[in-house]
Amino acid sequence: MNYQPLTLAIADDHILFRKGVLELLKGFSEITLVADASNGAELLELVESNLPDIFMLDLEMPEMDGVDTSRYLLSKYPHVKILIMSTYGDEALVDNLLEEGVKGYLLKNSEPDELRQALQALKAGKSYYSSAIKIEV
Amino acid sequence: EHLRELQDVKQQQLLEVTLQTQEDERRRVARDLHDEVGAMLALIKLNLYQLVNNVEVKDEGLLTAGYNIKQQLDDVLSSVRRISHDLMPVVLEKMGLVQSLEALRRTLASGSNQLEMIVKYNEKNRRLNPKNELLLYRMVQELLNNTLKHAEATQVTVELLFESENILLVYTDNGKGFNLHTLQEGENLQGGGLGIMSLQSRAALMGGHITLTSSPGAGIRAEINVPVMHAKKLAHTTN
Amino acid sequence: EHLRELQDVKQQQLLEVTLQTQEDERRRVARDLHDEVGAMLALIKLNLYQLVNNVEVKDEGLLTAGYNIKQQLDDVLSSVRRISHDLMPVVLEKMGLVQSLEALRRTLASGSNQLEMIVKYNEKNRRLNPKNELLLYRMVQELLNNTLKHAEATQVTVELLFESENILLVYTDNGKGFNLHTLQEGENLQGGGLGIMSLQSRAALMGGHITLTSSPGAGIRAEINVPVMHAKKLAHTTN
Ligand SMILES: Nc1ncnc2c1ncn2[C@@H]1O[C@H](COP(=O)(O)OP(=O)(O)OP(=O)(O)O)[C@@H](O)[C@H]1O
Ligand SMILES: Nc1ncnc2c1ncn2[C@@H]1O[C@H](COP(=O)(O)OP(=O)(O)OP(=O)(O)O)[C@@H](O)[C@H]1O
Ligand SMILES: [K+]
Ligand SMILES: [Mg+2]
Ligand SMILES: [Mg+2]
Ligand SMILES: [Mg+2]
Repeated sequence: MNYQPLTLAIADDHILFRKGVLELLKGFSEITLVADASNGAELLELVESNLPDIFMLDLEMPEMDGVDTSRYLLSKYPHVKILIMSTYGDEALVDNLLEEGVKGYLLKNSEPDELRQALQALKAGKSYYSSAIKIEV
Repeated sequence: EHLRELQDVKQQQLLEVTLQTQEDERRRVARDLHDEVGAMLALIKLNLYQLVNNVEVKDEGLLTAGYNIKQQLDDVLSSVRRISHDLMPVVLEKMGLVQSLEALRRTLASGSNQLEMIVKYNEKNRRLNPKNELLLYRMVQELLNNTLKHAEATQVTVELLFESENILLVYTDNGKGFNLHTLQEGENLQGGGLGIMSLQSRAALMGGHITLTSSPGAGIRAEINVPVMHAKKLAHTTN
Repeated sequence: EHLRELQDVKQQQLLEVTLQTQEDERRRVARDLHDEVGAMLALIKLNLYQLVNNVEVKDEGLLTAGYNIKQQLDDVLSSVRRISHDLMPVVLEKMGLVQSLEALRRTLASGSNQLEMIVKYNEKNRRLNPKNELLLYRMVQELLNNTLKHAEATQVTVELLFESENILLVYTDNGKGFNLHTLQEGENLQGGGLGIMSLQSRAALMGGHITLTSSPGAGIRAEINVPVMHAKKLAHTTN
């Protein structure tokens, strides 16, 4: 498959997990990481003057969580591409976020290949959410 | 008499604090599970992926073993997710009452029981203060438990009306109903349920009230009325 | 007046049920974490061990990666254990009150605070009914929280005397004490603590009572007296 190059900014408050993702992304040559941070506010400070192709946001973060960050971004830059990463897979939550304009939703335990596909989908203007998401009882 | 009143107020306060402490604890545990345990498990899976992919010789057994471990990690993550979700539905916190009722409806629809839930509302995205959202959600859970346990109903409706000064939540089921009168004359004291009493307590916690109507054959109807502005604040939380 | 009394009894019942439900939930979640999540993690660790050991090529990087994953699994296992233990100390269930007080003492000793705890008892392995053990344990936790929060004490003692008809638990600290009189005249109602009131409730749940003594400069002394045989049963539990 031919991967389209893209720029990416990541916010996740779990530093080890974030570092793990960064490490993984080093192996994906099409991806250029422009910034990473521990919450939405920090990330915005780093990249708002020069938006990346895609934002990858953890759902649960202190200060400014994934929902707040998405809402802020979407209200100011309606065409921004956001991928939410979460350990939660609540269907109602996912539906709502997609409805609000978030383009992708991935469970954190998704296979790296799936992450790669999701990023490509978003870059190509499509949306993507984990096939694993179902209602959890 | 004055002392007695003081005692009553304290008793009520203690109940409020206990309920509040319980919710605080649930939230804390759900979060820890999620943010700490869940994230670490996801990280482990990621590292395992890296490990298996970096082995030069691709031996069958190794790939299978790696695959199995990943599978097990997914399983344990779903357990963690379930436990955390039972304690505190994240959609309530992130999206509010209407959406979490919708989520409840879906859960019910995908389950094996014959009960259908209908959710109506006049505003989809209105948020209340988090404490009241949680209290109202718990009340619906309690009412729904009763319907499942006692009513033999096929349908429940939950209607949520946000007005300028009040919130009105109306819950009904089409089950066999019961004689509320009997209940109020003290049936509870003979080891019967305290669920209905807890409904009253929770309504009081919001400075609101609940009216229950039921009679044999006529299902149940609960109207919960909560003032928006003057929502009673919880006095205090321990720890 | 009769109605009022009925109301009071119900209120008390609701409080009891709420406390009981909370403990049931804690136990359930702690169990699920321990038995379900903990056990699966242990299994994953075992599988991982076998995977790493069966790789034919012993490449450095691979071994380090495997080691890191095991490390992370251990971390996540201790998180799960901590969360589960905070909810319900497993040693209480398995070993009883004396042993869990000893465990509390050790935790305190290994912590960074300057507080030493002394545990005395006349019988090491005596068991009570689980509910009373838990209630007494929660009361000691509450008293200890108060000491840590308010007393500036350097020492607490917990003495547990099992007698034929009663259990006597005496808790003291050597901190700055306080004027109990002032407290009882309603300080609580002004947003002050409800901790002490919850002590009284919990004692009442066991059909026992608690006597607190304190004055400024003289530390605190709490005597909890619980009948062994006639332990009051909780009326009921929801769900
Ligand atoms: N939706 C309903 N349909 C029919 N009967 C009901 C319904 N809700 C409550 N009841 C009746 O009212 C009684 C009291 O309800 P309540 O919730 O207080 O107690 P419970 O459900 O029996 O026990 P608990 O809630 O403590 O588990 C029930 O035992 C049942 O007889
Ligand atoms: N061991 C102690 N040493 C000194 N003062 C104490 C001690 N225990 C309680 N007090 C005093 O008694 C008050 C009431 O205690 P209580 O446990 O009821 O409430 P709290 O600790 O202030 O709040 P909460 O327990 O609800 O978190 C405290 O505010 C404190 O002033
Ligand atoms: K790269
Ligand atoms: Mg997070
Ligand atoms: Mg009930
Ligand atoms: Mg206290």
